[in-house]
Formats: sequence, C-alpha cells, structure tokens
Amino acid sequence: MLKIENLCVAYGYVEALKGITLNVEEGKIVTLIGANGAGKSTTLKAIVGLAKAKSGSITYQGKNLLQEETKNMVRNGITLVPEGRRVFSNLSVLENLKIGAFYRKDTKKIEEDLEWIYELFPKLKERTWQQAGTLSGGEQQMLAVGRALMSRPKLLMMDEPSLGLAPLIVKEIFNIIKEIHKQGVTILLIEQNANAALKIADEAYVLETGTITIKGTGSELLKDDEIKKAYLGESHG
Amino acid sequence: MKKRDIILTIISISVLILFLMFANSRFDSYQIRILNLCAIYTILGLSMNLINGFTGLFSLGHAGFMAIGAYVTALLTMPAAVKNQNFFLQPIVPWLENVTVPFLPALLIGGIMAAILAFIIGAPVLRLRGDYLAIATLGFSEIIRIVFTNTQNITNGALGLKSIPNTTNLWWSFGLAALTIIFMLSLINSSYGKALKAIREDEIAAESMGIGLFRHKMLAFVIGAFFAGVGGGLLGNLLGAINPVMFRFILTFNVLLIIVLGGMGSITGTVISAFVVTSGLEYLRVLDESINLGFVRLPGIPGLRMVVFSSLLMIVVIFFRNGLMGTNEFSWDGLFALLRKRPSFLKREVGR
Amino acid sequence: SEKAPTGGGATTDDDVIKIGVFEPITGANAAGGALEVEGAQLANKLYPEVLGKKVELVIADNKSDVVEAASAAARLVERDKVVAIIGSWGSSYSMAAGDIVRNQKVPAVAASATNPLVTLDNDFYFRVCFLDPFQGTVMANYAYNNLGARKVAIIREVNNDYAVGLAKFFEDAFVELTGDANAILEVTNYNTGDQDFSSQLLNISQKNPDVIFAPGNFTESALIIKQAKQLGIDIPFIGGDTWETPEFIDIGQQDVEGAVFSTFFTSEVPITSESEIFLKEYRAQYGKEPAAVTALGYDAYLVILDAIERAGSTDPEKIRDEIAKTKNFPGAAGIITLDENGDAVKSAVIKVVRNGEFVYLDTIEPIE
Amino acid sequence: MSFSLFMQHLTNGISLGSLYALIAIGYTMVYGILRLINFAHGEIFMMSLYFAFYGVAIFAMPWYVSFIVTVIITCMLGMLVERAAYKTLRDSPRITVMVSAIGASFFLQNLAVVLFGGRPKAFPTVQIFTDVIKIGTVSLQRLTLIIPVATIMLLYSLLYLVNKTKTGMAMRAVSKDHETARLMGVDVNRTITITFGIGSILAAFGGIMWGMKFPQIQPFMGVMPGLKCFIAAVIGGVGNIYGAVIGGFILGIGEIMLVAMLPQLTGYRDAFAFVLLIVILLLKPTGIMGEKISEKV
Amino acid sequence: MELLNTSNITMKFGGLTAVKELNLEINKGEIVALIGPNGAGKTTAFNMITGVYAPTSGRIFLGESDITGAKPHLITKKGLARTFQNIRLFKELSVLDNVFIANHLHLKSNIFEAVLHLPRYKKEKKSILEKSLFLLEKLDLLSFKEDKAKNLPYGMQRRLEIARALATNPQILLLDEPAAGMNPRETDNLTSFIKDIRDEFELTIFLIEHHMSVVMGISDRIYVLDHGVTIAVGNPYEIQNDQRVIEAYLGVSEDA
Ligand SMILES: Nc1ncnc2c1ncn2[C@@H]1O[C@H](COP(=O)(O)OP(=O)(O)OP(=O)(O)O)[C@@H](O)[C@H]1O
Ligand SMILES: Nc1ncnc2c1ncn2[C@@H]1O[C@H](COP(=O)(O)OP(=O)(O)OP(=O)(O)O)[C@@H](O)[C@H]1O
Ligand SMILES: [Mg+2]
Ligand SMILES: [Mg+2]
Repeated sequence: MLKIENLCVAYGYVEALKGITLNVEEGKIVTLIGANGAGKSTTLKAIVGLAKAKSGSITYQGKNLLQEETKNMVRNGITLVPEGRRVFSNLSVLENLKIGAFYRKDTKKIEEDLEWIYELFPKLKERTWQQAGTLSGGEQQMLAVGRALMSRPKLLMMDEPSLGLAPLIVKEIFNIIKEIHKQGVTILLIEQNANAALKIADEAYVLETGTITIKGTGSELLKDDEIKKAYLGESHG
Repeated sequence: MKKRDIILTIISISVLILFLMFANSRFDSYQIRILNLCAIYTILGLSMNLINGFTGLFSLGHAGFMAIGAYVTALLTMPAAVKNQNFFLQPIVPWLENVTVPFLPALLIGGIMAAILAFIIGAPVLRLRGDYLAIATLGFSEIIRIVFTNTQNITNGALGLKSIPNTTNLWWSFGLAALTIIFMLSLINSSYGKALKAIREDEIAAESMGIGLFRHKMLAFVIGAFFAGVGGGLLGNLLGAINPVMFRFILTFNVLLIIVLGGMGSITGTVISAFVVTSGLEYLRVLDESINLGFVRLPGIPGLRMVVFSSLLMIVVIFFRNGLMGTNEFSWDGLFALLRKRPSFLKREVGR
Repeated sequence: SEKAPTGGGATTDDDVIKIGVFEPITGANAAGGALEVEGAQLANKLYPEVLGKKVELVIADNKSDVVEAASAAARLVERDKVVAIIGSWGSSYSMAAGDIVRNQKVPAVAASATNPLVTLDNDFYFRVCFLDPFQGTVMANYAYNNLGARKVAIIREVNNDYAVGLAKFFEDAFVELTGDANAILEVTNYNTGDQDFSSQLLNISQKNPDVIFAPGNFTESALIIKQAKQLGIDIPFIGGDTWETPEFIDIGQQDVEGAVFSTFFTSEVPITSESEIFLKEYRAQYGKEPAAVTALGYDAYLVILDAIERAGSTDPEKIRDEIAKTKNFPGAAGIITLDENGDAVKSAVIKVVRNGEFVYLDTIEPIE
Repeated sequence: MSFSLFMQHLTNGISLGSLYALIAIGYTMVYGILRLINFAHGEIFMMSLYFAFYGVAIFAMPWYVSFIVTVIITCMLGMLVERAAYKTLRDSPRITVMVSAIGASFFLQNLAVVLFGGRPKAFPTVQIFTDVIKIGTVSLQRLTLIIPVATIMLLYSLLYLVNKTKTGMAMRAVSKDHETARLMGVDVNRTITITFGIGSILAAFGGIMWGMKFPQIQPFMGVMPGLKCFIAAVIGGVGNIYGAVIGGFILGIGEIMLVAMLPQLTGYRDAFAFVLLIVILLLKPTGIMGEKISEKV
Repeated sequence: MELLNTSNITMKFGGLTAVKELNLEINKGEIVALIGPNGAGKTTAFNMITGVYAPTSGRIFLGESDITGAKPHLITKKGLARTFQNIRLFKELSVLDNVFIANHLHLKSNIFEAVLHLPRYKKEKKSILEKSLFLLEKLDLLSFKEDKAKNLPYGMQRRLEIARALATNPQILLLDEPAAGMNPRETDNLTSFIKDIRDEFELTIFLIEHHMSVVMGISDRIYVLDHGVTIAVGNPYEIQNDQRVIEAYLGVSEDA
C-alpha cells in the first residue's frame, strides 16, 4: 500500500532521515519505535508532504506521493493524527470533528460517522459545544483521533497517540486502534509506549538517528534482548 | 576579550575618529548632514531594538518619545529672544521663556522627560500583549503629537519651532551613538539583558523563573524611551526646525524598518542598517529627479522613489526574513571566519 | 571653505547656471507644490538664459516632510551647487531650509510662503508674496465693510501653521475693526485629512455668526462648505489664498458658489506687461487659467534672474545682495518691492466663486 | 442642547459610525484569520475610490456599472496584495509580517501618487444618494439612511458566512493552525485569498459610500480612516465581526458627540479615537466583544 | 515539617469547576505525586500553586507565608519552582543562558551596576556562572552549553527544564508530566534521576505523572483527583488497591 524507499529528509543542516526504506501493507498495523529525535515524526511528515524529501521515493497505491500537496492527502485516504494533538482550539468539539470530514460530500454518512465517534469517545459527546482549546490534554487527544477518523481514512497514521494520557485511556486508545483496524483501516503507528505498540503490531521498525536498524514482526521484536534493553526498560517485558 | 581583539577594536575606533576629523574638514554640509542622520538613526534604532527586538514588546510609540526629546531639547537650548520670535501668535509660558541650558544637559533632560512619560504610559499599557500593545503605543504617540499641536503656548502648536541652535555635529552624534552602542552591548550581555531576552522567548516561563515581567518590561521601555528622546533631541537640533507633523507614524516606521532589516535583536545589524537605510534613501532621490543621459532627458517621476523604496523593503523582508544579522552580533572571530571562508568578500570590500 | 578656489561661481559646470526648485512634489502638499513648479518652469522656458549662460532648474522634492525638506535643501546647495533656490509652498518646509541657506550663504526666494517667520532674522530668505498679517487684515476688512459682518466664527486647520497664523491675524484685525472683544464667537478646529466636520459646523451655526472664516487647505475647505450646505447652514464662507485651485470648485461644486477669498493675483486685470506675457504663454501651454501661486513661482524665478543679471556674477552672495535691492520689479503677479525683511510689499486681490469660476472682485492696496 | 440639534448630531454620528463599521469589518475579517493587522486595508479602500472615479470620469460608465466594476477590481487588488506581501511570509515572525504589511501600505500610497498624481480629485456623486432630505428638523442626505442599512445587511451575511458555512469553518480553522488544516484537506492558500477578497469587497463598499459622502479623493486619504477603523475593530474586539460594528458605531458617534458636547476640545478630536482605544483596552484587554485568550499552560 | 499547604482551593472556569476544595499537605523532603484522569484538574492545581491562576477560593501557604494569588515570579522567589507539561524553554537562547537567567531573581546588583560592570555585579556574575556550570555538569548537559535550547533532543530539553528550575534555588520543585514522550527505558532513568536530585539538592518534589512506573516507584504519598475532586490520598500501595482509583484511573492492573 505504502512504500518508502531511501528517503532522506533534512531540516537545514540537520539530517533527520538518512535513507530509510519502509513498507506498509494493506490491512496491517505497522509501528515505528525509536528514541526521541530519531526521526519518527519526520517520516510521517514527509509522507503527508509537511516535510520536504531531499531524495528517495514515497509511493502510495502505485502513486508518487512526493508530487502531491498536503491538502490532497485526505482525498487519497491518508490521514495523520499529528504529534501534540493540534486540535483547532477556537472551534467547538463538533466543528473539529466536522472539519475532519471537510472534503467529504456525503452528508448523511457524515452524520452516522459522528454518532460512531461519539460512541467510541463518550467524553466528547458530553462536550460537543465546548471550545476545543479548553479541553484537557487527554480529551484533546481523543478529539484528534476522532477528527482523523471522520475522514474515513484507508491509511491512518498516528504520532504518539498515548502521549500524556491516563493509563486507563491509554488502554482505551489501544483498544480503539484495534477496533479501527478491524474495520479494515491500515495503521501506521508511532509510539513511545513500545510495549503496547509491539503487542498489537503486525510489523515493526526501529529507528535510530535517522536510519532503520531493526525490523521484524511485533512479537519478534518484543522478545529481542537489545530492544528490551534500549526501549522497554527493566520494569517491563 | 582576547588581546588581539582589544588591539583591533582600538585600531577601529581610532580609524573612526580619524575619519570623523577628515569628514568634518573635507565633506560638504550635505554629506555631513547625512552622516549625522545615520548616527542619529543608529541611536533611535538601538533604542527601539531594545524594546522590540530584545524584549519582544511590540511597541510603535517611538515617534512620540522622539517628539518629547526634540521639543524639550529645543526649548531648553533656544535663547529667550529666539523663543519670543517663534511664539509670535501666543507668547510662550513665562516659566519656559528664560530657561536656557547647555546642549548636553538639555539632551539629557529631553531623554529623561521621554523616559518619565514612558513610565507613565507603561504602567497601563505594558499589561497588553502583542498587537494590542502595538496599537496602544501607536495611539499614545499620536496623542502626544495632537497634544503638541494644541498646546500653543508651550510648543507653539502647528507653527513649530525654528531657529533652534544647530548644535548637533558629527562629534555629538557619533559620540552619543558610540555611547549608546556601548551601553546597549553592556546591558544586553548583563543578567538584566538576558532576563529581557527570556521575556521575549517565553513570558510565562520567564515569570516562573522569578523574573518580574512588569518591572523588566518597564525597564526596557523606559530605557528605550530615554534614548529615543536623546535621538529626537539630536535630530531637532540638527534640523533647526521642528513641528508636530514631523512626528507622525512614518517616523516610527522608518526606525522599525531599520531594526527589521538589520535583524531584530542584533546591535550590529541595527548599526549597519541605520547607515544603509539612511544613505540609501538619499541615493534613491535620483529617481524623483530628471536624469540627463546626454542625448535624452528622462523626466523624473515624483513618488517613484518611495515606490521603489517600499518594493525594495518588501523584497528584503520577504527574502531575508530575519534581517541582515538575525540575532547575531559582530565579533572579530566571526569576521575572520567569514574572510577565510569567502576571500571574494574581502576583495569586494577593499575594491570599493 | 571648499568653494573658494573655484573663484566667483559655485557652479562646477561653466555653461549652466543652476537654480533649485524646492517644493513638495509628493505628500500632502503636492498639489500646491506642483502649481509653483509650473510657474518656475514656464519662466525658465521663456527666459532660459542669463549672463550668456543657460539656466537649468533642479527640482528637489521635500516630500511635504520637515526632515526630508532639510535634506533636500542641503542637497540642492551642496551637491547640485545651485546659486539660488525657489520655494517652498508651505512655510514650514521653507523654515526647515532656513538655516541651511543662511549657513551656506545661498539665497532663497519663496513664492507663496506667507508665514512671517520664514524671512525673519534670515538674510538669505526672501519672498515675492505678501504676509499672513496683511492677508488677515484684508479679509477682516472685507468681512466688516463689504459683508457687514459684526460677529464671526472661525474654523481652522489646527495642525497647519498657515491656517493657525492666518486665523490669528484675522481675529486681531477683526476685533480691532469692531472694537468688540467678543466679535469672534468661536474658534473651532479640525486636522489635516479630516473629512467629517458636521459637529464643528453645527456648533458654530448655533452661535449665528454673520460670516465663517475658514483658513485652511482647499481640500478640507471645500468639504467644509459642502457639508455646511447639506446641514442647511446658510452663512457665507470666506478664506485665504490656498483656496484658489481648480479642485476647490471640482470638489465643492455648486456648494462653494459665493465663497470669497483673498489671493495674490488675478488674470482678469493684468497688472503689468509681464502679467500679459505670463497669461498668454500659460494659457497656450496648459490650456487653463493659472493659479496665483503659479504666477508667484514665475515671479520668484524672474526676481532671481534679474538679480543675477544685475550682479553680473553667479556668486550666491552677490546674488543675494542684489535680490535684497529688488525694487519696483514688474512681475506677473504685480510690482515687487522687497522690504528690509525681504518680504514683498504688494496688493492683494479678492475673488469669489461664481458659476464654477474664480471671479475677480477687488484689489486691496498694501497698508503703509 | 435642543432636542432637534441633538438628533442632528446623533444622525451624523450614526452615519459616520456605520462607515467606520463597514471598513472595520474588513480589518476584523483578515485579523481573525491571519492574526495580522492588514495595514494595507486603508490603501485598498483608497484605491477603490480611484477605480470608481476613473470608471465614471474617464471611461464614462454609468455610476452603477462603475461601482460594480470597482468592487470586482478592488477584490482582485486585495487578493493580489495578499499574494505579494503576505503569502511568502506565512510562517515568519509576526513583526516581519507587520513590516511587510506597512510596506505594502506605503507602496500603494506612493503608487497612487505616481499613477494618479498627488492632487485631490472630486469623487463623482450620484444625485439620488446625495440629495438632502429633511425629516422633522433634521436634514440629511439619503445616503445617511442607506449606509447603516447596508452595514447591517453586510454584517449579517458575513456572520452567516463565517459561522454557518464550510468556507467559514475553514477560515476559522486556518486562523489557528495552517498545517493541521492542510492535513484535513483544507486549501489554506485559497481560504486566505478568499478572506482577503471579502475584506477588500467590504473596503470597496465602504470606499464608494465614503466617496459619496465626502467627495474628495487623494492618495493619502486611506491613512486616517484606516487607522480609525482599525481602532474601531480593536475596541469591539478584533476578530469579532459584531465587535467591529459596535466599535465603529461607538467611535463614530463618540467623535461627533465629543465635539458637540465639549466644543473646546475640537483640536483633540483625532485623539479621541486613541484615548478611547486605550481606555477600552485597559478595562477589557481584548476589546468589548473579544474572546478571552487565557493561555493554557 | 509542612512546606506546602493548600486549604480548600477551588478553581472555576465559567460553569466548570476544574478543581474543587483541594487540600494538600506536603512535607519537607517528600516526593508526592498528583495523579488522575485527563482533565481531572492536575495542571490547574499546579497553575494555582505557582500563581499562573488565582484560585477562585481557598488559600495556599508556602511554609509560613500565604502565597494565594501572588504573582508567579514572587512565588518563585519564595522557593517554589516548576516545569511545564509542554516544554517551555527559552528556545533561541543557549543552554547556559537558560540556566543563567534562572539565577537573575537573586541578583542584588541594580541595573547600573550591571551595565557599568561594577565590582559587586562582577562578583555576582562570576558566582552565577559557576553555579550554572555546576548545575549543567550535574545534569550531564555541560557538553551542550553553547547550543541553542531548541536544538537539544527532547529528553535533554526536559532535563534542561529541570536544571533551569533548580537554578532558582527552590525548596520545592513541581514537575508536570516529566516522563511524557519518553520511552520506558528513559522513564526508568528519570525515576532514579528525580530521587538523586531530591537528595543532592535537599528538595521536596511534587509531580504530576501518568506513568505508573514512575509514580509508584518514587512517591512517598499520592493524591488522586477526578473531576476536580480528591478521591484518594495514600501511599502507593494503598492507591494501587483503592477501588475508586482503579475504576476512575488505573483500570484493571496489567501494565501501563
Ligand atoms: N522543524 C525542525 N527544524 C529543525 N530540526 C528539526 C525540526 N523538526 C525536527 N527536527 C530535528 O530532526 C530530528 C528528528 O526529529 P523528529 O521529530 O522526527 O523525531 P521523533 O523521532 O519524532 O522524536 P520524538 O520522540 O521526540 O517525537 C531531531 O534531531 C529534531 O531535532
Ligand atoms: N483556561 C481554561 N479555561 C477553561 N477551562 C479550562 C482552562 N484550563 C483548564 N480547563 C479545564 O479544566 C479541566 C482540568 O484541566 P487540567 O489541564 O487541569 O487537566 P489535567 O488534570 O492536567 O489533565 P491532563 O492530564 O490531560 O493534562 C479540563 O476539563 C479543562 O478543559
Ligand atoms: Mg515525534
Ligand atoms: Mg495536565
């Protein structure tokens, strides 16, 4: 579905990605783990065109994505839940969800999807009219995921969705990811919570300072000693 | 400072002094006037940079502070006879009529008055943020101008003041500009200067680190106003005639332009930019006048100069967002590094 | 200083004599500046030579700005090496140039700067027009004698030195005429560029003045008169020389009919033979009636030229001395005699707007 | 003060206030979306008057054709200004954009001097609008009645556009976060261009009515109204369309009443706007209707 | 000995009560955690204590002095420092300057002494510099001292924020989600780091955290908020087994 080959990205003098190759197959959950600053977010940004690729290629369903503008990504079925939530603070919760479906014309279906989101996140329903900027961190994260789902993506990319969430909600978010996945959405997930991510992942990549060092299935990586030492910590695994 | 740097600095200052001596005796009054303006704009630019560039306060009230400095200095240096001649519509208030003080104290009093006013204005407006502060300070500067227009027996209203002693010369303007530069450098590198930069970077974090926002903002505002007042005083006594219309917003904008082009938060940038902009505007004057190419005479198009100037300005702003220097400063090391990296730069400089 | 070695002339080029034209070409006062430039250029075209050399005009824009004005004047003197300067429209710009011409010893002749301070205490500044005090007196007399006014209100452009000065001179003269300290009912203000005057006008009209004196620029003045008519205020308006521009009528249209003002010159009653030459040539070139300040710009050029002729030299100081001696010089806008201050002692003309034209009413002789 | 005199003052105040309001809405629109004081707004307003003038005076169009053409050309000019002066500075420091905006404003002023000359021109007036009618003792131009009505109508159409339509939602989203808006499929550049276009259309409406009420145009005429209308927008709470209208009325009526009640302060009339601005900002730092921006830490 | 004490502090935003009648008692030398679901009011409680918001009602005491509604910088002067949920460094300034600035509040020299480099300022400056370098060294940041803060890796930025807070000489340090965005491994390191600085600088620590490995590993006591209301107080063992906390926050124990 999504193929990245030899992708290099630099911010000025900082080389964030030094030629990574990565493959996301349709219907899979793929996860990217790695230390802070390894280039995980940059990878996602490059896919949607928010970071400029220096060389390499990104193809999605046979189409060259490097030529596409960011605003057309949702039309192609690619949606990103950005790092740090980025909800529209001056819009209400409802409007935030609606703007997720901005490009869609099927009004009826949008209404149904709205109900679906409210089922997934009952908290959001309570706060339909609240300005998103005044929600707490966790509420905002739910809204960001809900907003992305409103575009009915084929490929959903999430950048650290569990950041700053209460344990209960983290669990919930992972359940939701599984749930969305079941409905046929392909998922590319970035997580610091490597343990949980690897558990649900079909496929996993480890990124270290701009290069991919390890790849394998989720369960393979969970057992890998090096990974345990570097990312999972002693109290886990 | 390294020994080498100290020596280089002393040499540069001596060269500057020699240059000024040369300019004083060989340049014509037009060129001297432009040089004076460059130095005055340096002072004005630095004072505004302290407020806008280093502290991050968006203040557009400079023309008002300059007006205070210019009027106070002018009124204090004009002899009583000249004052009476100026105030022919309505006599000057008696307490102002007979005070005459030498130039330097007059300048200082001008600066202090501007600073006092900044203190009074600052108390309410420094609570505002961003654009709101900008528009409120702009408002105050307009109010000052309007008040000066209407206080006939103090400022002579719309008639303005003329025959102000032409005390400003190269020694005054460059001397004070140099003092301002030294003061600003020293301030910026001190703990107070760093606190100001912290406010620019993040007010909430700065406050949480124990920096009193109001007190430090006020400090920058008042010091900036003081130097703006001094600059205004120098300007008034250079021109010899001032009136309230002169202190419109466009004057603030000229100074703003200098600091943006030079780099907000860079002292070096401001100094360079003050010279480039001031003399550049004079060079562009050619555009308004007819050009004689020998065989044809192209008529000048009035206003074209400002069109070209504002387009140049926009181009520079668009392509060099952080101005000439960003937040960087000149250092001898930096200069040598630059020369080593790009020898052509040296050639060009020497060739001129 | 530097000039000394080149001998008599300050010009570097021996074939041409440069005369500076120092006017607001852009900015708020561009309209006035343009009119004076026209005059100087026409004169230059008709009288292009003196002492066998070609005279070249160097036009410098003072941008209707005092800081710019000083630089522009300095540039004319120092870079262009002009031997004399014409201008400027707007007394404040002339004043900003005052120190420069005095220090550099280059004479300047203002065409229409009417503020007394321009020439006061400055041996190098002259003017070919009368002064505001005279103009104020003329209009006060007109209001008192011809309109039978006993109570007057004034609406003035408070940030315009010209308007503030003229208002004051009018006030003094009118109070003296009536012997009534309260003859001026109200002095109300507005600012350059204002467009709404309704509240000021209503306030004035409540006091029922016989006449409203409105010294100020033609732009705002036309709007003031227009708005007064719309508010149903039917009091005659009188003003000063700045009204005499075609735009005053264009903007004011039928509402400014009957407005009366004083000015320097009229084309209806040519005063000198020079007036006739000027009128003929101006009409031929521009196809319209000249404004008074255009005639004055023309005269300023002629006075300088005449002085150069008499001095037989292009040394600015010698030229100055000769300008100072100007006596009974026949200019387009009347006979020019400069008094010890360097001011012209001349007659004033009263005009009225009638059928969309400026029509001559009367000539008022100078007071001795 | 007699009642009829008071009414006359009030009428004048309302008519001036609604003109201020109309132009203030344009400022507020752009500010709301871009968080940018569009300093060139006053100049776009000024340009629209010249377009209308040339339409009638040079191209001899009937006034209504000329006015429609003016609105269209002004709209395009606004979009052009956005392209040239703002688009390239999307993620630059605020102050840089501000300087570019002021630069654009000077550019247009001086361009007008070069193109149209520095001398003022008489704006073509339209009899049916400028005729003076009398209601009781109050005399007013027909225009005086039309302007407030037009202002209110435009206000409501705009409110609808911003709050009820998809374009409006996109505008508000863009105002907060360009990148994320783009991720949601919003065409950010187009949205901003539309915003400028609408702002400029409002400037053209304001310009035409202004021109008929004060029939005199010159290159620098945009400065003072521009500044005052921006102040009106700030007083009302910049970014808030209702606020702009309220601010415009307060400023217009306030200016007139200040002079009416305290004739000795006429010289300070222009200061009124600034004093009011400062007083309001101190009482309510984000304007009368402004949203409270308490930063969440 | 009680260092920080709040009595019935309440914060309302319009109709919403973000924190309701919170009573904290934090003793010298303790490490106390504040946990609770997202939106429970934890950050709001911090903001009230540090002076960013003035509480709607209730009083806050730091040692003997009442700091209710005082300006943040005055509270910091009294010995209370914090870090932020979203990192708020002085991004464009160097790492060293970030720490240097945090000493400014204790500067005795006035601005003239500073500008003129008079002896007192010179002396103070020297000691500030030494102290800043010492802190950077302690926190393993010395090699970055000339770098701009924004160019540091995320984890370093968090550490720099703590270094900066320490430079104000606090008695008590408030940390808002210090482990956010760290992987489990880094989180473990952080846990021991917090303990270390507590001992080294004789601090009292009050922190908000969602990573239970941190909270349970180092806290002496834990406060649990839900919908602004304090639903439990106790030691880690008690909290982990509190039914209400499990329901509202922890969920059935697995791993976090
Ligand atoms: N806008 C930017 N400008 C300059 N450098 C950047 C920018 N964004 C990221 N970088 C740098 O690029 C590198 C990779 O950053 P990226 O955000 O992709 O890391 P990450 O793996 O997502 O880390 P994290 O876990 O902290 O989110 C880092 O060194 C970072 O400092
Ligand atoms: N400035 C504000 N205006 C209005 N509501 C606010 C404001 N700040 C916080 N809130 C509300 O108060 C509640 C508590 O927010 P707070 O940020 O304290 O939560 P938290 O416990 O820190 O959550 P998290 O763990 O997600 O950061 C939330 O519902 C939030 O929406
Ligand atoms: Mg990331
Ligand atoms: Mg929080």
